Amino acid sequence: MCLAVPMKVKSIENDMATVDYMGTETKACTAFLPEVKVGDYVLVHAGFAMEVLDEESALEALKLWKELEELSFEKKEPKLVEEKSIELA
Amino acid sequence: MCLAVPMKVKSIENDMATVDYMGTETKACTAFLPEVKVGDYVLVHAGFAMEVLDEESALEALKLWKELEELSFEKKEPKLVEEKSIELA
Amino acid sequence: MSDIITLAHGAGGRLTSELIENVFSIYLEKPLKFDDAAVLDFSGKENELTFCTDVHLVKPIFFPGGNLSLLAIYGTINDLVAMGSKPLYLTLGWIIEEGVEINLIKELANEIKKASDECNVKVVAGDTKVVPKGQGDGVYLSVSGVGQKKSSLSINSRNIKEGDIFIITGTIADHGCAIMLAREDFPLKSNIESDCACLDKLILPAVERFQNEIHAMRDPTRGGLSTVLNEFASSSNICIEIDEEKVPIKDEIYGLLDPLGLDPFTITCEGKMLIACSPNIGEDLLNMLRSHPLGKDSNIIGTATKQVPGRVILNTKIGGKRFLDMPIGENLPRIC
Amino acid sequence: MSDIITLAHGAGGRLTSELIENVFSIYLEKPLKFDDAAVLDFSGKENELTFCTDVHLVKPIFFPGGNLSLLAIYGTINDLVAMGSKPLYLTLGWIIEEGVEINLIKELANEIKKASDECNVKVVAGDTKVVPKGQGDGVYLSVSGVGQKKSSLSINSRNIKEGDIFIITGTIADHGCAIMLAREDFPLKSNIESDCACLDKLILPAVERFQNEIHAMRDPTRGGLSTVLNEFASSSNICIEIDEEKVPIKDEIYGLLDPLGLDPFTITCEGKMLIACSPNIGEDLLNMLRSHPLGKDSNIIGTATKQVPGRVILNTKIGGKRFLDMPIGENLPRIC
Amino acid sequence: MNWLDEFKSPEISQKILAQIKEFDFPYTFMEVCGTHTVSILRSGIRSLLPKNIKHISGPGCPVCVTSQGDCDLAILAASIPNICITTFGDMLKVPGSKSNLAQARSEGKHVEVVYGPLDALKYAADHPETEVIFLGIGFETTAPTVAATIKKAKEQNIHNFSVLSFHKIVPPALDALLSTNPKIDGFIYPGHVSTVIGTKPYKDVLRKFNKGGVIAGFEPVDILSAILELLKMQKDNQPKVVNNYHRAVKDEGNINAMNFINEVFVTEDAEWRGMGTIPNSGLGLRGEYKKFCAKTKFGLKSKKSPDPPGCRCGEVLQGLIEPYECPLFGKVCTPIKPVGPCMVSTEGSCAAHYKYGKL
Amino acid sequence: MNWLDEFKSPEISQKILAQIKEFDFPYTFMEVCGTHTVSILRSGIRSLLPKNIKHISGPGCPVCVTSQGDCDLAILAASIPNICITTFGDMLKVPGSKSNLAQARSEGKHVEVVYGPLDALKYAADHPETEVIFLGIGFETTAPTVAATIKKAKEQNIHNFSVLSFHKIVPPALDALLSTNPKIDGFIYPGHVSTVIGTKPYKDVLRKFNKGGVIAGFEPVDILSAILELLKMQKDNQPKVVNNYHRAVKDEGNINAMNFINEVFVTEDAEWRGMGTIPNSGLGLRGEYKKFCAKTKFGLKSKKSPDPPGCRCGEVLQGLIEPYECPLFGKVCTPIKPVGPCMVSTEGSCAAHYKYGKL
Ligand code: SF4
Ligand code: SF4
Ligand SMILES: [Mg+2]
Ligand SMILES: [Mg+2]
Ligand SMILES: [Mg+2]
Ligand SMILES: [Mg+2]
Ligand SMILES: [Mg+2]
Ligand SMILES: [Mg+2]
Ligand SMILES: [Mg+2]
Ligand SMILES: [Mg+2]
Ligand SMILES: [Mg+2]
Ligand SMILES: [Mg+2]
Repeated sequence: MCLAVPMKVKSIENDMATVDYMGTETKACTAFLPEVKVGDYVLVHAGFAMEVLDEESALEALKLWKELEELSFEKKEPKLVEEKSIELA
Repeated sequence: MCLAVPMKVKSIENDMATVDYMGTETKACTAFLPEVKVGDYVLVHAGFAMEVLDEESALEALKLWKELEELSFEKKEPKLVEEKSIELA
Repeated sequence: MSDIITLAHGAGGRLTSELIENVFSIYLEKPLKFDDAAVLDFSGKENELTFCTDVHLVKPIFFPGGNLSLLAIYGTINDLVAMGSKPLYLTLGWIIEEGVEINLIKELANEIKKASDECNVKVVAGDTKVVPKGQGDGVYLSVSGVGQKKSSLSINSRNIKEGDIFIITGTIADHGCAIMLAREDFPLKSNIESDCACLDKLILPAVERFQNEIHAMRDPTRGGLSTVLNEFASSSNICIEIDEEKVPIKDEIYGLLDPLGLDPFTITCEGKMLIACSPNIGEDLLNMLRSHPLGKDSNIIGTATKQVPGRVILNTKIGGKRFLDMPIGENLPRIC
Repeated sequence: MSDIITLAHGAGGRLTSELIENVFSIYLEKPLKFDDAAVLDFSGKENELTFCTDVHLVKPIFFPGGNLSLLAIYGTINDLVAMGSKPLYLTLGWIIEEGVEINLIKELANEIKKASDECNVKVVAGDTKVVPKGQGDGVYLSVSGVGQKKSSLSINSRNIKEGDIFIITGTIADHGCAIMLAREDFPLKSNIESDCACLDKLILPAVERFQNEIHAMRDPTRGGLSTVLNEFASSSNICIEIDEEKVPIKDEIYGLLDPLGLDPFTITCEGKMLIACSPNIGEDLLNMLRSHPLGKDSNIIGTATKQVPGRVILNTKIGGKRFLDMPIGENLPRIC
Repeated sequence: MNWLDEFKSPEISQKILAQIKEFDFPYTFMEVCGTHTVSILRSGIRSLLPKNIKHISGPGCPVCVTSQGDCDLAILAASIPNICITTFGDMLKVPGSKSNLAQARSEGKHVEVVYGPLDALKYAADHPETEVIFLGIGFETTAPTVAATIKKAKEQNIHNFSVLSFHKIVPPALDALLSTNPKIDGFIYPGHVSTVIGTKPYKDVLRKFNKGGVIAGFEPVDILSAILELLKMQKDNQPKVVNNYHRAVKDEGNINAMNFINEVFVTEDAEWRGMGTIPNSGLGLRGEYKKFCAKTKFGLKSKKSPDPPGCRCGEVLQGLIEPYECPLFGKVCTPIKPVGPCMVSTEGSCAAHYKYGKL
Repeated sequence: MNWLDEFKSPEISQKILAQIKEFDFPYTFMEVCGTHTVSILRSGIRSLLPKNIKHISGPGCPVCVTSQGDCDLAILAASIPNICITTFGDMLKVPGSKSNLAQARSEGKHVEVVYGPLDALKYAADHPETEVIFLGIGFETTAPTVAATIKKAKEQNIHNFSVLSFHKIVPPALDALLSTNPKIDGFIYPGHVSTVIGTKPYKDVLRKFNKGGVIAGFEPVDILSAILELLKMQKDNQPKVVNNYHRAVKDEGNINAMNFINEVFVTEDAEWRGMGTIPNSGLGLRGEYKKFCAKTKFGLKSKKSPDPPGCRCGEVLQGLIEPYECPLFGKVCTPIKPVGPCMVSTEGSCAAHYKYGKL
């Protein structure tokens, strides 16, 4: 619905932050995040920082999934389902 | 100084004449020649008819030149003058 | 005046030559600028290849006597034919302005088909680019051609000898006049049609028959007959003397050009060939050319002399002489 | 929606293919649309000729990693190389907008000289047209090329067999990203440079060594790797299965494309070759390619199978599968 | 590996997938958000799900649900002399009743692609002689960015800037969708809309319709774990609202962003492509900001322009039919000439079926 | 053969030429008119004249004598927003101090070539949103056509049309030329200017300077017979004014055309390229027609811009030096980058020497 990527805040001047994502730098307006600070990861959408990403809760979630019952996991080769690409007019 | 060709008047509507010169047709304004009539040859310059050409005086002049002393006429081959095209920087 | 490209640089006359000489010569293999197609070296063969390219733009795209597709295909065919080679393969590059109707492209494709069938050439590859609205003008068409010629033939602009005669295969200036007339806002009217035609069937049999008695050929296009004559004079370092009254020019052409102050020698043709050949084949070649509909107005118009090497002299109708020079830029209508 | 040309028709994807199929096929000799150059029949010879054309436009004309001249010359070289042929001769067609500085043309001519020297090709003919201000965009360059190949070689897009493997000679999407970044008003910044390069020295020794074990080659340009893969799948009527994680893509490329919602498989490359070859030479060919600086990131990225003939399947990084389709038109940044 | 990258991890994805495969009951979920749709298709998740799990792509993105009438209005606006339409790139191909913005541009209209509303405002400031209209497309994620831009225009006295607001909001659409009793067991809720609106609207849905859902991020691990959560709540027969995107979504959302929306916009009825008029689902400009309303400024009025007869998007969206059951599918309606939002969106249900078959 | 064509006749031309060759004294004539210059060169008359007859090309055409300052003014006008400059084609290449109109057009200025002033007026009527300026270039032949056009603009209430008048008149220029005592024995007078002004001005010249001349048409027979007349009057030591173009020139000229000039224009000082300021040799707009004056309308003022140092056009025009004696000739001054009017005119003395040598 709304494309947004997590970008790292490099600097802030007034309500504009310079942000970086894997070597791509751009500006993002911080009007919605008065508390944002350099070093934060922010979700950037349409030139605005929408939210500061919370590392702690991310790590917690990751930990949960990584600890998922190993036993039930058996790598199945993904298979193509039978149907061919449907016929087009 | 002022390119003009003799064109034949084909028709006139208000102050605009349709004129012809060897298959080329165009419009010429007759504001300067209220007396012009279809069939006249007019000198056309910049979209205006400048003067009606006088056939009688033309024929007269031509007659004069055609009758120029034949005796003194001897066709000489035109010669290139000696100078080459001048050197250019 | 700062050095920028103006329309004059594209008008085929003096400034175009200067651009080639001063700028493009850096990467051009040989001084090929005065030939219509390059002859490619594939050593040890009885046949050589010829290779040429032209970019075509014309407004309007359809005009009395032709259209962009015919112009483009015929133009490339003629350039190959001018080297004495048989046209075989073409490639096309389209530059289309956003917003052009696909039906127009279809019509143009049909005309390409017609023209390539007529000339027995195969269109073997192509490319299409679309440019944003306002960065093109309808359709531009770039056409490259490959042909085949006998290695033994040596028809090129450096090959003209003193005493050679010059034949033009028909009336000059028709195409340029037709295009002027076809422009929407042009205030003069006349029935002149473009002479746009492909010359393979007219020229190649003559090449076959007269072989190396034909020394050079060129189809006068942009810059008109005067440009080609000057290129020939310069490449072969001979003087070319042309008899004005022998050059076929239709009355209607004067009818259009006189009021504009333009010189028919500088106006574009699109279906004529200028041929330089030995004087001894002159009459036979002339008769052969005249027997073909596209060559019926062929005439011997001049001779290669030593008078002023590198220049073209026009013997005027009243018996005077003047240099016939390349046009300098665009042909603009004159008031004076 | 009326049928007019839009930028999408020039974007190299689905609509470009349709234009060729529905409109241009009328005059095209064979269904050559999926090959980069035509192979010309000069019967009875050990060598065949290849012939191709491309029209080049790029804005800005000079960009990080290259410029219009390099793009144009290398592009044509690569198309000839893709057929397994040695590039020999080029012709150039310039379309210059009135008002361009002649110094720019000089710089471009110098770059052409550099590129043609580097690639050992000769520029043998050309043409120059100037279009009025507002009917062009700086400079467009049309380049045609002629090359020579052994008649015994049969490298073409219809020649791919089940079991063949696919090698890409380096990272994808660099050029398209560099061009986006170089646009004046583009709000994102990154150091990505174009991969613009000529591939003769990388590819021709491999062709020499592996001969007909190489089945098809193509340099992915407009429309990106996905377009070439789809063209291959369609021409050879095979299924191509690609492993996403094996396709070399730089992190910076994701860095730029993710925020724009664009897919690297659809983005232009300019110095990469996709090679389809017998599986038995895969490792040797890969090692040979990797030993050349232009091929150091080469990788085997997929296999020809029978799964869904005519389609390309991507095995995603997480082990899923999806079809990899041609892009439909222009790549436009997404909000969603 | 950065902690953010771990959400792309194939290993973790496979672990979650193995868990998903433990559930054998039939289950149909819909992701509301087009960006989720793209993610599910591009990453191949769709092909990895067991056959008992059916996936329906939701109404897609705000771009794709923009009605024909609104597209026509944008094209009409583009033909006002001296106007420049600034827009997100993906709006260019969305079809009106006869044309789209890409075609309008082909015909010489001035249409500029921008990367965000602030770029459009900058364009206006740099071209004071041109009237710049920004197409306000987007849900609650985008609406505050446009609101903030309009406030800046006001502060900076930029008078040649206005917005053609086609903004829509999500909760009324969920309400409308669920009111028709669709064959959907649960939702993946839009992560970035939720960043702004928080979790409350989904709790309202739960209360009213007894349907649960999971707020999810956009990486494979995010999506697969969300599906796992959905399956668990189904098994427990306990519909819930789960915030699985905790790193970006607070329960209360982003209050600042909501304040921007509420200051500048007011809700109004809106027309959704394929779904008809949904009451109070659109955002128009409020009070003192009306002077930045392009409709007011240029006297533009949306004409209702019904979807073409035959389009069965509504049913596709409700999971009632498969795309290829629509009579228009692949014939009148293709990705090159799309009709409904499911085809307009390059990754909508119909477009996906057209392009990818049932791989 | 039409009677008009007979004036092109090679036979008659040769007959006259034979007569010309009967005269063996040195004689220098100048044709005042650029169109005569073109005719003399194109037809090869120059090469046919015996060596004792020296030919000097006059100030050329009204286009070529337009001063650098006036060209600069036209280019300045072209850069006013929303302006379209309409002009005869041959003005495009005439150089100002830094540029010319062709280059201005290359740089994106709106310059349209028209075939006459009425076309310019029509362009204005068809493009009411554009301010159309017509460059009023020309001598007494052209000035009435522009005057008539301005009157039509007034009648038809076309307010977006104006004229940048650089018109010049011939008699003051003859006066200025003869005042410096040039090495010229007689003139070929401009046929088409004379069509309007008649023969009186040349009779004034005869009285004041005792120099004769022949009014001539533009075909070979016209020009050769004019030269013959000049030689005859020199032999008789009897300078006269001969009207050799009787078919087109009445003694009184065209009174109607003169009335148009006098109604719309008033004489003023004018700057001639290569000749400096000549009093009362230009035409400005008069009284009620001032609203069609582009200078008034747009507040444009001609700046004096002297010819580049070194240009010796004045002396070339007076027959005092040959073109190649000018230090700029062929180096700084070429047909591609012309300096003085003798090079600006494609058939001016310097251009002709450059292109045709002394053939
Ligand atoms: S195929 Fe097209 S018309 Fe039919 S439901 Fe899908 S989007 Fe709507
Ligand atoms: S060469 Fe040029 S500068 Fe010298 S007199 Fe002639 S026109 Fe003037
Ligand atoms: Mg050529
Ligand atoms: Mg040609
Ligand atoms: Mg191509
Ligand atoms: Mg255009
Ligand atoms: Mg040619
Ligand atoms: Mg190509
Ligand atoms: Mg290519
Ligand atoms: Mg050419
Ligand atoms: Mg442009
Ligand atoms: Mg290629």
